[in-house]
Amino acid sequence: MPDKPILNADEWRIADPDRPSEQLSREQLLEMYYFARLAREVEERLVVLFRQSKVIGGLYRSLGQEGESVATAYALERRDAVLPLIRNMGALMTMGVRPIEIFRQYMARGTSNSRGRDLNIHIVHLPDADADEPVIVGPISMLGDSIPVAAGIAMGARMRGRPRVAMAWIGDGATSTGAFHEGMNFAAVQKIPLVVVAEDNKYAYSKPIARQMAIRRIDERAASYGIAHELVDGNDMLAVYDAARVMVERARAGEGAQLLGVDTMRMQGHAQHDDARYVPKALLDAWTAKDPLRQFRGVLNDRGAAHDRELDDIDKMAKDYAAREAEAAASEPLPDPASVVRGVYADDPYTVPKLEFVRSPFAGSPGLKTRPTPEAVAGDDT
Amino acid sequence: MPDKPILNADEWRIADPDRPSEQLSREQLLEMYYFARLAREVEERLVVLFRQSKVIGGLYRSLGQEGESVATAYALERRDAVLPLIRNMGALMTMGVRPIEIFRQYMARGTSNSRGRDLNIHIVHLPDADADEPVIVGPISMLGDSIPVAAGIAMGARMRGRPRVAMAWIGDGATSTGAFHEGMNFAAVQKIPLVVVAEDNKYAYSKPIARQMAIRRIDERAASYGIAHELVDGNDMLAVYDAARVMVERARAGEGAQLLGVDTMRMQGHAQHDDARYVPKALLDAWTAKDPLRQFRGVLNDRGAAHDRELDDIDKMAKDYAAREAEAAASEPLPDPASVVRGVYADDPYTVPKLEFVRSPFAGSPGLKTRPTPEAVAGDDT
Amino acid sequence: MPLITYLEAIRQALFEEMEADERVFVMGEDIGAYGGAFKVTEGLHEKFGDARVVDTPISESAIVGSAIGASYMGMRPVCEIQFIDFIACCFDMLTNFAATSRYRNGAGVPIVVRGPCGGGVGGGPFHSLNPEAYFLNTPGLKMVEPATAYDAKGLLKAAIRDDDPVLYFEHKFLYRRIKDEVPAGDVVVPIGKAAVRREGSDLTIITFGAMVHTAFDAAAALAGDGVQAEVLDLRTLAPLDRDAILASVAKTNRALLLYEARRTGGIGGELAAIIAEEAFEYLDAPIVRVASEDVPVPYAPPLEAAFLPSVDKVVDAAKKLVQY
Amino acid sequence: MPLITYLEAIRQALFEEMEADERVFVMGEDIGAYGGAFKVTEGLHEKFGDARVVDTPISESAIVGSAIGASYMGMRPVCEIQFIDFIACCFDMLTNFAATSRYRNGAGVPIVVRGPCGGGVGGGPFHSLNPEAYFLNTPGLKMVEPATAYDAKGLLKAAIRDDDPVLYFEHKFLYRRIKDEVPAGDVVVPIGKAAVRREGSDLTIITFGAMVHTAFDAAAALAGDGVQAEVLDLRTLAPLDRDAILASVAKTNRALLLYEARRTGGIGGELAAIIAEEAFEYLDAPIVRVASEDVPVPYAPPLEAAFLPSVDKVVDAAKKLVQY
Ligand SMILES: Cc1ncc(C[n+]2csc(CCOP(=O)(O)OP(=O)(O)O)c2C)c(N)n1
Ligand SMILES: Cc1ncc(C[n+]2csc(CCOP(=O)(O)OP(=O)(O)O)c2C)c(N)n1
Ligand SMILES: [Mg+2]
Ligand SMILES: [Mg+2]
Repeated sequence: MPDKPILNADEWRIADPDRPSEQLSREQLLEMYYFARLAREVEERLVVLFRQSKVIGGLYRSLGQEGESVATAYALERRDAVLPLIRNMGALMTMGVRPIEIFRQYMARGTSNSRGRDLNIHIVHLPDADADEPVIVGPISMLGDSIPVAAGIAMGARMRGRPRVAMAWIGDGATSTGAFHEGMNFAAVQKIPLVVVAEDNKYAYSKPIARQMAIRRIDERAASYGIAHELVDGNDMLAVYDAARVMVERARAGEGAQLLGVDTMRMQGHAQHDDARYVPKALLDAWTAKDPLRQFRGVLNDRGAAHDRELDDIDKMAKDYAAREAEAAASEPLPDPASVVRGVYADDPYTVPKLEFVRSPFAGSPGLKTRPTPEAVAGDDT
Repeated sequence: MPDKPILNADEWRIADPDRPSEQLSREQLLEMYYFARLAREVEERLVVLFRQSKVIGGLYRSLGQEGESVATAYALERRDAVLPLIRNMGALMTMGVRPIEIFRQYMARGTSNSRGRDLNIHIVHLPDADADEPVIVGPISMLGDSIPVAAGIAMGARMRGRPRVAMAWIGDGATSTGAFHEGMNFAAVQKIPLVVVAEDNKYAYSKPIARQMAIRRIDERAASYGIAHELVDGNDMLAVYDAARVMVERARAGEGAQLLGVDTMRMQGHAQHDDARYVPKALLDAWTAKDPLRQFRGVLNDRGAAHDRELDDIDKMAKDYAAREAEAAASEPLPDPASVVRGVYADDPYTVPKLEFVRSPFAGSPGLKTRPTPEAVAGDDT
Repeated sequence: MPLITYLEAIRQALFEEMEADERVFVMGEDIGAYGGAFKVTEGLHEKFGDARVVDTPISESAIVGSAIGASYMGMRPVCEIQFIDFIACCFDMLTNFAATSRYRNGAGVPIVVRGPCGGGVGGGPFHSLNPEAYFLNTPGLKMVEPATAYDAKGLLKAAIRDDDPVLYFEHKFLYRRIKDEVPAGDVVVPIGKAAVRREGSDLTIITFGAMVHTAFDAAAALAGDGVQAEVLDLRTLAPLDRDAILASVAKTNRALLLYEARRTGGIGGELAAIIAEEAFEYLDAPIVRVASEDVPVPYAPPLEAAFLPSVDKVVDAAKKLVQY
Repeated sequence: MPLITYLEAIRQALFEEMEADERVFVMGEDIGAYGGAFKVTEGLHEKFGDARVVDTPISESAIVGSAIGASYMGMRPVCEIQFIDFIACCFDMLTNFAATSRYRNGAGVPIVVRGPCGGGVGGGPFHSLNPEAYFLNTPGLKMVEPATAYDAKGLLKAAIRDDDPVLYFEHKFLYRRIKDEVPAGDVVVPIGKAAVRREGSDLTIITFGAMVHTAFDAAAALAGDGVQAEVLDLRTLAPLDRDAILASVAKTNRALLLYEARRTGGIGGELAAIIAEEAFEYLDAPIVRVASEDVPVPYAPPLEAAFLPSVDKVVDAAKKLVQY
């Protein structure tokens, strides 16, 4: 939709050596690649499970959006808060959620974070105040509702004296909801450290973005609130990281809420049942050429960070890991029907499995303290 | 709040002879003055009734805002639609609502448009398609809800092949509601001929506008929607008329929704019970000096449209008229308790008194077809 | 007569009403060329175009609010809520604006708000709700929910022609599972009238929507044990058909209230109150409710099965009731 | 013991809880220096400052949504809805987000949402509602409504300390009309416990909020005619105190359900269903509901008086009931 995605030219440019991404170590670059690939492979595995009717209900892919999802989350500190949407598998992988948690959710296992009570990525993690873990609050289906909640999380953390930046993702379509508006305005007035990532992926279900809003750039959705906003090429992972990092730092520094628009493309239908015949083929083709993972491989090659062979190895590692995790989850039990009435109120203490977190095989790098510290390679976790 | 209220400099300036207000006849200028004065006098009379405990519930004044309220409505054609808020007495007078209707409502008379069922200006007028009358849809108390409804009125009228511009007023505070957002965005996407007048009167109840929004100009509330917006000095009636008229014409021409921000001041508390001690005296003093009626008298003098003596006569006429109307309403009965269960569904045909409309004593002027045609001076209507 | 599904019946009603009355138009999310999440509006856009098939932003309050406005101008909007769960997002607009308008100022709001309700398809907490109880305390609204394809068509036609706001709940479990002979053309099922679907003498199962079919199955099982259950399909949930309810209870002297929403605070309460107040003389046993558990709708199939009312639960409750 | 008003009792509870627990904070519209539309929060801002008295934009969904978020971080937000009618504007956030959170992911939402409800003051259709029935079909929420100053304090303290979301309805008619002896300091009225306010043997009036006082007056009038009414004050509307309800009905054998909301679809339905299901054996007469008319709340005093339940209406209904 936009003429040309822009970065905030005032502060830095792609070629600028001050770009935050210039500070990323080789391991970190590889780690970003790994998370994006892992997100894709987890979803590919979900497609297999879906075809086997092991996924209950719908399956929603983030194909083509893994890059922005990872790169935005990669700009956070480990203890920050994330409020992902259904297409932010990349953010969840980046925050260290063990893939098995996703499979458990999609297959409605009793071992899942919601114990089979809620769908897909509707997971919640509220760590102890001292734990070196992120806050994760999955969405409810009512679009937009996450935004006020995200504002409240960042506000509440500040009140508790343990400030966290909250990052919430929102689709182009979801920005049309009243809840989005109220949450954005509230965050702006209260100067809350909230970074909203607004994903222009060209469609909301069947509806092209022009039927959703009469503005040309999604980041202008922030203009009514006095919230700083920028638009970035969502398929250029380093550009996304740069923009997100600057915004996260600004939010952390007390400059208030920020909105980052990402220009990207939903490469499949809304969900698996949707063949998306309403999407012009030319549009898809143009974006296929811009696949974020392929592009990022090019960047890694160019920078001399990794050869294709090494990247192929990472691909394989991610794929195998996803497969093992899926298999492990599939062998876990469905919830016990007798548990259906448990845990509605606090006076019925019904235990919830805590989400498991893992560290990536690249987590040993120094530098930004955004990633989980090293401990084990992924393979050891299954 | 804004540095300096602006007009859209691209199209016209105050001094521009193409200003729409330059087309106004002397009678029209006097009529605008009359409507604003009448609005004030009706409210002054309501204060008397309030003190006599004849007003049920709260009384909300528009003191200081009569100018913008009249001048925006004056930009409409007679058959357009208005969705006023509680402080748009001026708009109601301008659209020709007979003052007695207001008194009936505030005193909960059985003769009122709502038959004592609803408050103050919660009145509705849906004329026959061929009647030369405005659509009037008063608000419900839930702030913001009028905006989607206004969009629907203009959309529905267009669908019926009898297009009308809809004008809806909204307070600074009410722009924070989700309903406002959804309605604005909907109107923008559907290119609906809706003109929203956003009133920055510095406060929403006790809250200064800076606690309501982090933008500096209220008209920027339209920026997220791709809706054309301007800000105007709300106490300069001709400037407001100019800006509103341009927007109304644009909307009518199919250019879609428009938002006019007006920079004004609520000169009393939120309602009569509120002494507004939270308003700095200096602020009030500054705005007292800018009283829209006083300013407009100056304009009329300068233009040679009327001497003070003539204007004093108008003042007296308005005051007497308001008094007579109030008295007439006060003598009307309260609703019959037995009627309480009537008319919830269509199958119980419970008659609703149609709103009465009157023409102003100045309605004989040619020119814009915005006003009711002449028929009688106000005095004859009581 | 053609055999069509519940879903096709809804589509047919929309199509015919739009053809017959140019004031009727549809609005909602993805209802245009795409035909809606469940394809209910498929073909409408092709036939009637953008002007009468308004594909809206994701803004339930704007959908209902603008429908109110359009109805004031003489239009007859039919709003689709993609899943009826999202009606929570326009609760204010419906209960405060639409429902009160006629009473307050005589300004009728002839809109229909329709959408898929109900569980049984693994939809989880936010795609499975039965929201009727949210709106039962709001005079000025009408509510209907068909159990058959015939009623799906006839009630929707009645709703569109009604001069008041009507919430039309269509049970997604029935969309493609239920087929009826439904005549083309005018089929109008009056709002406010329940239907005795099965005669019986031992107890009355008062129900509606998908649960009518559960009641049938339960009645069949009970008949095997010599218990004759009457099945009363409410069809309209507001205003309730008190006469039909009371007449049936007067006949069978036992009432089993079956509904898919959560038990507490559900429509069964209102039904129980009507019966306990006005048919007390006739009651030979407690009024029994069979409904879903008082929890959010769970997602995993074994949980949802445990959550929902079932034939077994109805049979058990009915047996206890007749043995009382 | 100091005699304080219902309103002062609420303020005292807020004050004491904020003093005792730094996690407690208040948010809402005009609740800062201004002290709120009814001055309930007067003095809090002076004492606790901007940090713990958050004056918000006019955004009920943001108020409740951000409270949910803050509660996840360990805070205990108390949200004021300026008039409880506006709770319709955050219906989605409450029923879908707050109410389901613990069940879905074990994430408790210890928030309180409070605001003035009820009629009798000429507030008209949008400033007079009693919204309890809107929320009764939503497991995960709790609801309370005090009838006395003592309970106003004690229930608010309990609500703030509760680990689940609690809707706290305060009846604006009682704000300054009711005074009680209320001790300073810890007064906690447990959630889920009704109170027998007046013992009686001939019928039970089950009620809450402002209607408790109507019930008292009716009971006094009835006593003059030799009818002894028991008055059961529910205090908690969700979850209901079934034991207390059933025990009282078992004793008096007659139930009169008195509530200020509209009759149809109101909480009386749930009460009737519980009684008709579980105390059927004890019932000697129909269950009777006395409630408001099924219309929007009208504004003119004569209409509102006709709309609301009154002592006369209760006395009439009670007499018929005991003569049954
Ligand atoms: C309030 C609400 N209305 C409607 C829906 C149904 N719905 C689910 S996803 C979706 C499209 C979302 O589009 P967008 O926000 O652009 O996100 P994307 O799917 O493109 O990532 C819709 C309409 C919903 N979940 N919530
Ligand atoms: C949804 C909603 N929340 C709260 C209120 C209570 N309320 C009534 S008027 C008002 C202030 C409105 O301020 P603004 O919109 O600026 O209009 P003004 O009074 O300044 O004209 C508030 C908070 C309401 N009417 N509706
Ligand atoms: Mg999208
Ligand atoms: Mg204001």
